[in-house]
Amino acid sequence: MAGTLGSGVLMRVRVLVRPKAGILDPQGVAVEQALPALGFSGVTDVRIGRLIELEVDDASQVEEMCRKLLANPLVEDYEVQLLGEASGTAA
Amino acid sequence: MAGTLGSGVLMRVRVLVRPKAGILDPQGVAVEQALPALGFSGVTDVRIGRLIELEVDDASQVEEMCRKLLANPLVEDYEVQLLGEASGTAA
Amino acid sequence: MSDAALPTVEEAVALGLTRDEYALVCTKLDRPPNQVELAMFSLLWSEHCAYKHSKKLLMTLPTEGPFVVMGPGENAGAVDVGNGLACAFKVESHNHPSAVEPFQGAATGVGGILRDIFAIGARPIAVLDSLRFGNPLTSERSRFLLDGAVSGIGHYGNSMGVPTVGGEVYFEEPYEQNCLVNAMALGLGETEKLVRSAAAGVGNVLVLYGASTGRDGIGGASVLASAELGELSEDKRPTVQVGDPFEESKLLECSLELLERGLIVALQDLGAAGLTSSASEMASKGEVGIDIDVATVPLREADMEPFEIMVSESQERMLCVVEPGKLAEVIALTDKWEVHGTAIGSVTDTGHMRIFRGEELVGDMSVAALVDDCPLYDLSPAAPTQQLYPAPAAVLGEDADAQEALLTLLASPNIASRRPLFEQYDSIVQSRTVRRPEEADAAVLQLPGGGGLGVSIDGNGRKVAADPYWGTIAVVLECASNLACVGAEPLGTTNNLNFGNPEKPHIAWQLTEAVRGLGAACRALDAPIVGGNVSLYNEGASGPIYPTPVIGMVGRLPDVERAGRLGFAQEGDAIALVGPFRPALPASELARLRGEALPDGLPELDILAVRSAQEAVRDAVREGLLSSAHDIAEGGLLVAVAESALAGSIGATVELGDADDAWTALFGEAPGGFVVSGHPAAIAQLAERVELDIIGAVGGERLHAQAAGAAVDVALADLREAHGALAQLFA
Amino acid sequence: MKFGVLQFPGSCDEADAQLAAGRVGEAVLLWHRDRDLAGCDAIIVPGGFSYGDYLRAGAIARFSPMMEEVIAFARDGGLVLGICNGFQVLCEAGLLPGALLQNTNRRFTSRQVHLEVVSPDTPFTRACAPGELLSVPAKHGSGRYYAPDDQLDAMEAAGQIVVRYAPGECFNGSARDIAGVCNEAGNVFGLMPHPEHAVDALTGSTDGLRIFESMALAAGGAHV
Ligand SMILES: Nc1ncnc2c1ncn2[C@@H]1O[C@H](COP(=O)(O)OP(=O)(O)O)[C@@H](O)[C@H]1O
Ligand SMILES: [Mg+2]
Repeated sequence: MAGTLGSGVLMRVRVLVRPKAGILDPQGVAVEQALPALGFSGVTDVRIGRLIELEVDDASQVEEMCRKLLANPLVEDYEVQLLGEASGTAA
Repeated sequence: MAGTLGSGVLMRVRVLVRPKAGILDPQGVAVEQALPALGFSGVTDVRIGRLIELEVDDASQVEEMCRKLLANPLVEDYEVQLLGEASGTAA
Repeated sequence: MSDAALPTVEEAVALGLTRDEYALVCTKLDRPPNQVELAMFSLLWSEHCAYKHSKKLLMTLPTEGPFVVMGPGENAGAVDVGNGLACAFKVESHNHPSAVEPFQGAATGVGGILRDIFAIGARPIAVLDSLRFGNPLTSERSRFLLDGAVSGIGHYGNSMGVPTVGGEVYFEEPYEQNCLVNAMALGLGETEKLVRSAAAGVGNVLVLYGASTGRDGIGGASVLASAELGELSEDKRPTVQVGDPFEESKLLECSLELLERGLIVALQDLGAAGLTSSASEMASKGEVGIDIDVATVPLREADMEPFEIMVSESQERMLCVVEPGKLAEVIALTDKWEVHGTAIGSVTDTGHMRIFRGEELVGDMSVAALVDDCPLYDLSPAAPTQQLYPAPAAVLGEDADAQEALLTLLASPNIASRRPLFEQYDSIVQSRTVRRPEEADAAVLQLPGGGGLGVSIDGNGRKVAADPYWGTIAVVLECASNLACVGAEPLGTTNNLNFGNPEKPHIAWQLTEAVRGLGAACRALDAPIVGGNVSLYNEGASGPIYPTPVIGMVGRLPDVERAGRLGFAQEGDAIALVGPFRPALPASELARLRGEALPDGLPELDILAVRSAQEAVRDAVREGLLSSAHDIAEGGLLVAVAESALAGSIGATVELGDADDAWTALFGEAPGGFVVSGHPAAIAQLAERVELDIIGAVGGERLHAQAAGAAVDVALADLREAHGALAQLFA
Repeated sequence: MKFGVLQFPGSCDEADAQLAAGRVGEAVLLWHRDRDLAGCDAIIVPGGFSYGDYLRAGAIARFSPMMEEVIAFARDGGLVLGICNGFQVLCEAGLLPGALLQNTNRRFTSRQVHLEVVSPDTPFTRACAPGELLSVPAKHGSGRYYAPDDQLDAMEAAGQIVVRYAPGECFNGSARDIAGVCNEAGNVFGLMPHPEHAVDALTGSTDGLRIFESMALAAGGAHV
């Protein structure tokens, strides 16, 4: 369990959630097919996922958060990026 | 119009789209509220947006694509990240 | 053909064939199958495609009647609804995919049943859903599955512009590990123009259109639906299929326009077992051969093997047969709808399915062997010697009084208002919906040219578990009673048989008895079976699900202006209990709340007496005699009265005289009972035709009830609060 | 009076809009890839899920060739009504101020609501009395109307808030309970609820007809 106490320093974290390779991405397909009509050519391989940004006092929890809540491991992959200390500090 | 011909080299591009500050993000709120019950504490300021990744033969088009299509400037901010050359090349 | 090493018998077993079946495949081919052939045989000979364990039973069902336009065997059944129109309808399950990923599983379930409807040339006009989960109050997983399945159904149906007009949901422990997600769809088409799926015309071209083909669901639906969930190791679980309702809505419009313009000879959707089953079945029905070149199939992932292309279950694809002279026009139309068609093969006179990769022949099998020669098995039914299902946990104390029982029943997840679910569904798009959810016992849709359809979907696993024969009859009767309450007369029936592993004798017994009951009830009601689906192997580690035949029925009513409502409407109306209603508490919702074990058997009943009560109610509704009509189902008479009061926002007083057992009278359940209200003179008129007791009057803002000492007196507002209990699950 | 109802891939309620408008005039479907407004006196951008609502509701449809014609038509003062997804398309196209965000309840919600007519003077509401309540269904997942506060103030002052949800009935979290707005010139109107699904007592109510009757009055060709 993610029970460790925070360090008192808030970290800014970004999670990128993408449809897994091989899983259909209807949104990506629709956007890719729409682009030429808008005058944008030469765009391929459009994939649309979710961007999650948050502040956390214990960044070691984030992996588990992704597995349990932020991403659906059956259809999505995720990537965690630590963006450094947030401007504020934890209470 | 984005009519310039591509360089023949495909660039991998990532676009991050976020709800603007001050605009309610119900998904972010829901995630933030769900976390404590799952045993995660000390998480604040959760914001959920869209992640768009694509390959393009002319990366100078991407800003315009964002303004016109990928983000709605009234309610969303966007950020473009050039990730370097894609593995394949354009036809 | 390639001389790559042939698969072994072990590989065949891993794909789900028995050793004997593998040997039979070798005999049919006169040689061992290669990888492509084995993949195709293993799918077409799976339980899901071949109905190995159920076909013999299904053949006993009544399938003919004056209204039947298309019976079982096509993508959907259809009945004549007058004015040259037919209503196509069918129910299907997506249980196992939904247990893995509820949102996508349920969404693609709706997508699949909609394709079955437009595959015969009917425009989908409505969806209904039938759901079963474990106890949502104690199981977080059940809440997760419920939430995902409901949003998935809404996502797909809403995006397609097909209204979800009805459904049912129940929560019982035996579904904890194996939820049920069944979806039913209805469509409307000109009777003369409905198409069949038989490929015809040697030299004609096979065109595949819609989504590109990926690795999703390889071995999916058929593997999933042919084994118990617990048996599947992680790596055997196929890739989750993601539904794309946008693609499907283009597919729908394109398919209907292709048919409207007379451009195609045959049409078939791609469902379980993908190209393999759709092409083989088209060939089988047309008694022709088919050649397919997998190199022409548009792929989502490069480097797919021929066998993967043949068995992929990528959603939102259709296959049609086109005369060569019309090919260009067909391709142009698929381009208009952005569902890009590709010629992938042709109809031949070989009687064989031949699979090519470019010039190379990679599979060659007789169509008859693939489609017709799978062995059918006899079941070995044996009634269980002891109760299969543990008693539920008690939530209502022994000392509870009638009022507490009523409020607990109304708040029970099995009875509480389904509003938090159906508010996630668009129930009105297409401008046909005359009765929305909670307005009447059946949904009512108006038809062009007058008249309308009533439609209902029902199941009651607990009753079927108590008595598979009489329990199934009760479900069919409930469906027909629902139709009667809106004034509709049954035209035809569809069904989905959700059961455990039929290779186990007690499950075989449940299945056999249930099908016997289904046949008996449909015969007695003249509501023939026009289609359906079978979902077996629904078991979790702690045992089988309740045996759950889900019944969908479509009926016709002459005048939608007079479609019945369930809510009390008029202060001073008399309330009557109508029909040969012999309530009993065993297996009731009250018994469940009290933690009672299932009984061994249900009382027998007179199906024809119930039928004539239904006819009397139906005729009274059609004549406009009644202000409200509601059949008595879960929770018994008093719950039915409370529901009518809530639906009409008006109170009632009922007095049950000196009933022998007040609790049985108030809360007992049985088929054949109705609570109706109307002007006292109208009720008197109805009494000349059917067994009827006047039990009270409509009025006020409270519900008063009295029966042999038990008394209830509660404000509508308190009833409403109890009835709103499901909202907390969707907070 | 001739109405043109746009049809995009993924539109759902175009047939309903055509039926509804057909009760007060002639109504034809206009295919998104064409550019011919077919001599229509008013345009309806219907509900549904154009392009699957993928990316953002209305974001892709707004670029179709027919929408370019509609934008020009609107700039010339032509009457344009956007319903639900059509409202989203009109906002994305810049014909109406603001944006529609995900409902605060995060769910697609389908419910009969009462709309209060705030501005009875527009070409879309002139058949209504001030403050009149219309019973109309709403059904959407992204119907939370948003515009910056100062803009909302200006819109209120200019009478651009055309309909609001009746007190307590706004389930989507819209700013100031706004259900529908018009542009400054008053010839473009978008709303989330569905007047085209309230034109027949048999299937609900007839209150939505007022919107179509108003348009017919405004166009001067009422056949009512
Ligand atoms: N329980 C049942 N009762 C009657 N007909 C059934 C039943 N189960 C399946 N069928 C019929 O068997 C045929 C094959 O069903 P299915 O494999 O589900 O078709 P599809 O692949 O088109 O979904 C259909 O015509 C269906 O109506
Ligand atoms: Mg089919």
